[in-house]
Amino acid sequence: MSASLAASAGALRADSISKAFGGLKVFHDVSFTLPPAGLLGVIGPNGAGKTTMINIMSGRLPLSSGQVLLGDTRIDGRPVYANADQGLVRSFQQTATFAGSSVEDNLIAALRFAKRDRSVLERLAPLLDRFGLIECWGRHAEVLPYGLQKMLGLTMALATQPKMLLLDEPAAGLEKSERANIDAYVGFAQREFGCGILLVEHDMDLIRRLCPQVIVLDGGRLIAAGPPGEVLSRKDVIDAYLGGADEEDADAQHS
Amino acid sequence: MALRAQRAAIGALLASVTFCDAGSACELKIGAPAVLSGPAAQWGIALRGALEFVAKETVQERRLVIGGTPCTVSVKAIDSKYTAEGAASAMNALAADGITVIVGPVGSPEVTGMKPVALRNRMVAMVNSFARDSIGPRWPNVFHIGPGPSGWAGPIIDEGRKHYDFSSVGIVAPNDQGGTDVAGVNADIFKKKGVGVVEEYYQRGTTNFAPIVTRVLRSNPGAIDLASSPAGDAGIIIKQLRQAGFAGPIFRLGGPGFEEIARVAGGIEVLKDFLWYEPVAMDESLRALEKKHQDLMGAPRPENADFFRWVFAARMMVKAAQAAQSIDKPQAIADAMRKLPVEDENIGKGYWIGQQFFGINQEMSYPFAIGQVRGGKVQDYIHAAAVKEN
Amino acid sequence: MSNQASIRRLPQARRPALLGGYEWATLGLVGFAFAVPVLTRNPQILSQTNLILIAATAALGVYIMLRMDLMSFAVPAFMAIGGYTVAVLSLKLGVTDVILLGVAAFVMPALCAVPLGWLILRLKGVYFVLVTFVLTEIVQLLLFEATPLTGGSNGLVGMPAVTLFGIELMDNSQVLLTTAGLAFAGFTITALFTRYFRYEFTAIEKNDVLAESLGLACWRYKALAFSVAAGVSGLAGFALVNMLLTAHPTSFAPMSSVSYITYTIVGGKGAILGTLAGAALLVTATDLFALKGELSPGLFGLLIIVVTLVARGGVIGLAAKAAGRLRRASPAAPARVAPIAAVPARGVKS
Amino acid sequence: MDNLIATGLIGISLGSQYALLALGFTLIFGILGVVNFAHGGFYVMGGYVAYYCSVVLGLPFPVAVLAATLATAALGWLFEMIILERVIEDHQATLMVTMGFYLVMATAILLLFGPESPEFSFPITGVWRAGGAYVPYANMVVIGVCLAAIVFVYWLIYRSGIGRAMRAMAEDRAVASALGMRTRALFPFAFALATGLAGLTGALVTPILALAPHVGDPVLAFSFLTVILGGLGSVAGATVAAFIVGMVEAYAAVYLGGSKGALALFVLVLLILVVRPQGLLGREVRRA
Repeated sequence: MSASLAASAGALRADSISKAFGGLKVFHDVSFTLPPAGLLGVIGPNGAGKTTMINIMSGRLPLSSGQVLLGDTRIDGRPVYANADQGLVRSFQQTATFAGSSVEDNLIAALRFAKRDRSVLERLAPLLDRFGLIECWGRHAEVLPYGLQKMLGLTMALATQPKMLLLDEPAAGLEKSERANIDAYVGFAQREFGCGILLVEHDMDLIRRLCPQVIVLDGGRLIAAGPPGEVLSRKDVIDAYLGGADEEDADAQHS
Repeated sequence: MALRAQRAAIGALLASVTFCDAGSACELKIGAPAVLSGPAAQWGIALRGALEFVAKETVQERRLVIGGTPCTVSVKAIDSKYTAEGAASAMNALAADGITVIVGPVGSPEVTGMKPVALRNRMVAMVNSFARDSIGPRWPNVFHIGPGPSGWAGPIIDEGRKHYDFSSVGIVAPNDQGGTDVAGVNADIFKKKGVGVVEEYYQRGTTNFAPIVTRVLRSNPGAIDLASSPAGDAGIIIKQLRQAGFAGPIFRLGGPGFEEIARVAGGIEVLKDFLWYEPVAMDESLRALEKKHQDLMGAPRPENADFFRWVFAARMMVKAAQAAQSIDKPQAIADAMRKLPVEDENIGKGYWIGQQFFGINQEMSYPFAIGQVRGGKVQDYIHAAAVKEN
Repeated sequence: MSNQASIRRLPQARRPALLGGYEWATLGLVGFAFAVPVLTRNPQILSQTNLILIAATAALGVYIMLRMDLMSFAVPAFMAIGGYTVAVLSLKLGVTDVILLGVAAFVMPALCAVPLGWLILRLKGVYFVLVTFVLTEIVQLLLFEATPLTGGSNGLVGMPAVTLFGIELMDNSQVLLTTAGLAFAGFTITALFTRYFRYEFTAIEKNDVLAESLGLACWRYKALAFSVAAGVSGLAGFALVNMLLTAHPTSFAPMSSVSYITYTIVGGKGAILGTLAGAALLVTATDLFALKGELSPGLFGLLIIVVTLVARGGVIGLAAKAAGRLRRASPAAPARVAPIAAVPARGVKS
Repeated sequence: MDNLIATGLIGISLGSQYALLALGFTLIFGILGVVNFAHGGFYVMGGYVAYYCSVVLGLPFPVAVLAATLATAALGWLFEMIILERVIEDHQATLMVTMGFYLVMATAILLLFGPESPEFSFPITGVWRAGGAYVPYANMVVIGVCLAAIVFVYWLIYRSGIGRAMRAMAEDRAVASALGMRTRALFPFAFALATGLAGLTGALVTPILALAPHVGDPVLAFSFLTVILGGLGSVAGATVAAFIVGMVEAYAAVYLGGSKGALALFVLVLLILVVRPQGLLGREVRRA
């Protein structure tokens, strides 16, 4: 099963990336590395530029300066679908499914677009079973409960068998009781598929539970990096959170 | 859905078959693909008005008697929308009603669309349009209501040269078939008479002609010809020509519509020096026809002066049916038509022409008139004799 | 959790059907047109069927692009390319074989659409709409300007009748057979194409951002669809030119694109049957209204407004809803499981 | 040289008319998200109402123009409230009903007033000349009123409370809704404003050109062009683009000819769109 892991092309690397919209710097000189099959948490107050970072890494937004590398290939500014072909796939903060299509068709679409065959579904079966998606197999995605829609979107991302998963606040909007699903998902993705995961998250408990390493963004800058226990007790990080702007992350998802 | 439509259509077919049987009580059914909507609607309305008038006249005056039985005439006008498909579809609907005698349509695209249908259904038709291919040997039973500019542009230009001195003319017309065909013929005739020609075509649908006017005046033409520009367009062009300071004579070697042109241009004084082709000369005889329409139909005739020509055409069709002693054999009616003299009680005598221009001698030529405004005053019509070939 | 147990719980894969019910029904109806000349020789029925088929085939160009929620005004442009290709081939090169001409009428517009699609498919939503509108205007003006090839404002007149295996197809019923053949080809291509790529098209329509993130190169499918839509429109152009024996610029007037869009939407854009239903309804209505002379555009307008207000989802949508209600009302029908109430998406993070 | 100036003056005159039409068109698109296919219908209706008031009823021309503006605005308001409102969420349905409404309007006008142009001339005649350049006085009045109307619309949009709300809607509907604006209440107002502008243009322009039931047809195409060029929903863009379209139309028609001039205009618009898909002044939408 982990044979695919061996072929992994290498690390995902951000090399002093910056992004400005007009004169507004959203993102300034940030560097970090996510090793193959690694797991890196990204935290920061609202408006810190976390979603923008995922948009840049996935290719949706062009960079202002710096570069993003997957292995030896420079990937920033390339079309999103080309990066997905290379195994770099992202999830969305809000629900992202194809409305009007059944759960099954949503999953089949993901398989088709990533040029995978149906056997991947069998590998995903335990996850589908656990989330309760199998019970809803023929139901349209948009009528599912919010949490289930979210898990469907995450499962679709995994169904493409990515090498690197960029997860944009997977737990956002989930009930406390549903959050264990995220643990299961992340664990499953790493164990079964050997995915490297960049986990952007607000839920500190989740970050502490899952991530061996985190980086902290504030006002578009990287202010801290290290194991969560250590980083989260730093004074500047706590200040950033307490003083963090309460505004909505401007680069909202579409659902 | 479509299935139901089919079934309904088959029902309609059965109904129409029985209708044909009942129709043997001598009724000449004239069909008219006529544009009844959109910018050209007034032309189709004139056509329909003329047909309805002739129908009533024929019945009232017992003009059509077959085998001793006086026949009635019915008219079915269907909107042909000034498009080829519209005309084709209208013609097919007429064919389905068993109608094989057609008067109309009025415009080039419509004539283009209706001729194949007329041919396939072996209909006899009298059409209008200034297109170079309105009639021809390919369509043996299609007749043409009256000559195009090849017939009458020459005499009008000569009349203009009597009063005005010009050595060049700018021709302005829309860039579609209705415009280019007429403008091209006019240009040839001007050139033959030694007048230099600049042709200028505008996009159909243009509303402000100031740029076109500026362009055509750059070559300092001594005269302007508006060819077959629609009346509304011609009115604006004249208004804007005069605003731009153009003082020479203006021709409209196209079709009728003088009243509308004068209204849009802002009055006779704006026209100043203006000559136009009037298909029929408004005289006592035509005023009598106007009055007859008022008496018979209880309403004034349609404003568009094409009405008179369509009356001519419809009467010819009735006469041909009378001569052929048939209301439903289009071939016989067409054959009879070819032998009839071109003559109308109100419009006058003429000839069959067309061999030279179209290759088929099926165009009616009859007296026409030259309209003139000189120095801002409307002049009496100048009667011009019917054009003859050779 | 046990892997094997989970896999066993996974529902079996359904065999994907080649075509759905609507597609089969539509193809059946279009195919039925072949039988019309046998059933009747009434020229109006033949002509109506002919016009409906041409309108419906043209509307397929709109239908295909609407799969991705793109509204195309470009149908008359590609109809013109198809129609003029046929006219030029038959008049200048003497090609009359209907199959050869049909292939040319499909391929030529489809090829022209490739570079155009590359240019304009980067535009989203309403910009795409507007650019296709401009494109149609440009093609119309080019028809006038390229006189040596297109005959300018006179069009190309006097085409010989098309032939099938050397037999001339000339009279009313044979013209209908030609149209029916072209329409059947157009509908078959469209049905197969939209079914085969239904996942891609649905994904692009509903959420193109998500589709791209999963690896779908959306523009490629848009360009492909644009090209196929152009080809199908070209078939309609061929049928129209063949009916009129003339390729004339007025047959491809830019505003006629509005009619084709109307057929598609009034009929119901959700299913291919909608284009046929819309074309049948509105072409028939146009014909009836034409008897009313000056009133006809107003009646047509009123019909469009009423159908739009009353029948959301078009005629087909209305019919499906009515059928559904009927089934529910009938006591014999098994009680349906109460549908799960839609849970509103909570778009705010915790 | 004279020709150059004369053509420029024509371009300005065309541009000011297009600007009034395009402002309304772009407001409707920006605020309601509707492409108003009936825009030309309101232009024609404005012309006929002004004609009826001034020629048939004998009212002074300015009163007739005002009446035309108010009547078209009122009909626009009613149309939005009664018909458009029901389908406002579905952009294809809005296209269908505005188009249907245009057909109904055109037919009603044809039935009421007949197919031919009535005599309807601007009360001021005469032409101002300087060398080869000239401007009819009537056109000066029209340009003047158009510019005044544009200034008024700008004042309304940029200086008044309702304008701020409309602008917010036009620029970003989602954000405006999120900010709690009663967006729906603005719809009939914006629609009436736009149709009133079209009616005003018709009342002013048809007497210097021609009045007939079909003269609204080209209005749609030019509003389309202008708004595409300027950037959808952009008020300033529509104004600038209107003058560009007017100038290009004038110069292309004079120096290339009518048919080629139109082709040049369309190709120019296509090229601009390919280079700048958002239009000249449309802002690049931050893709979300």
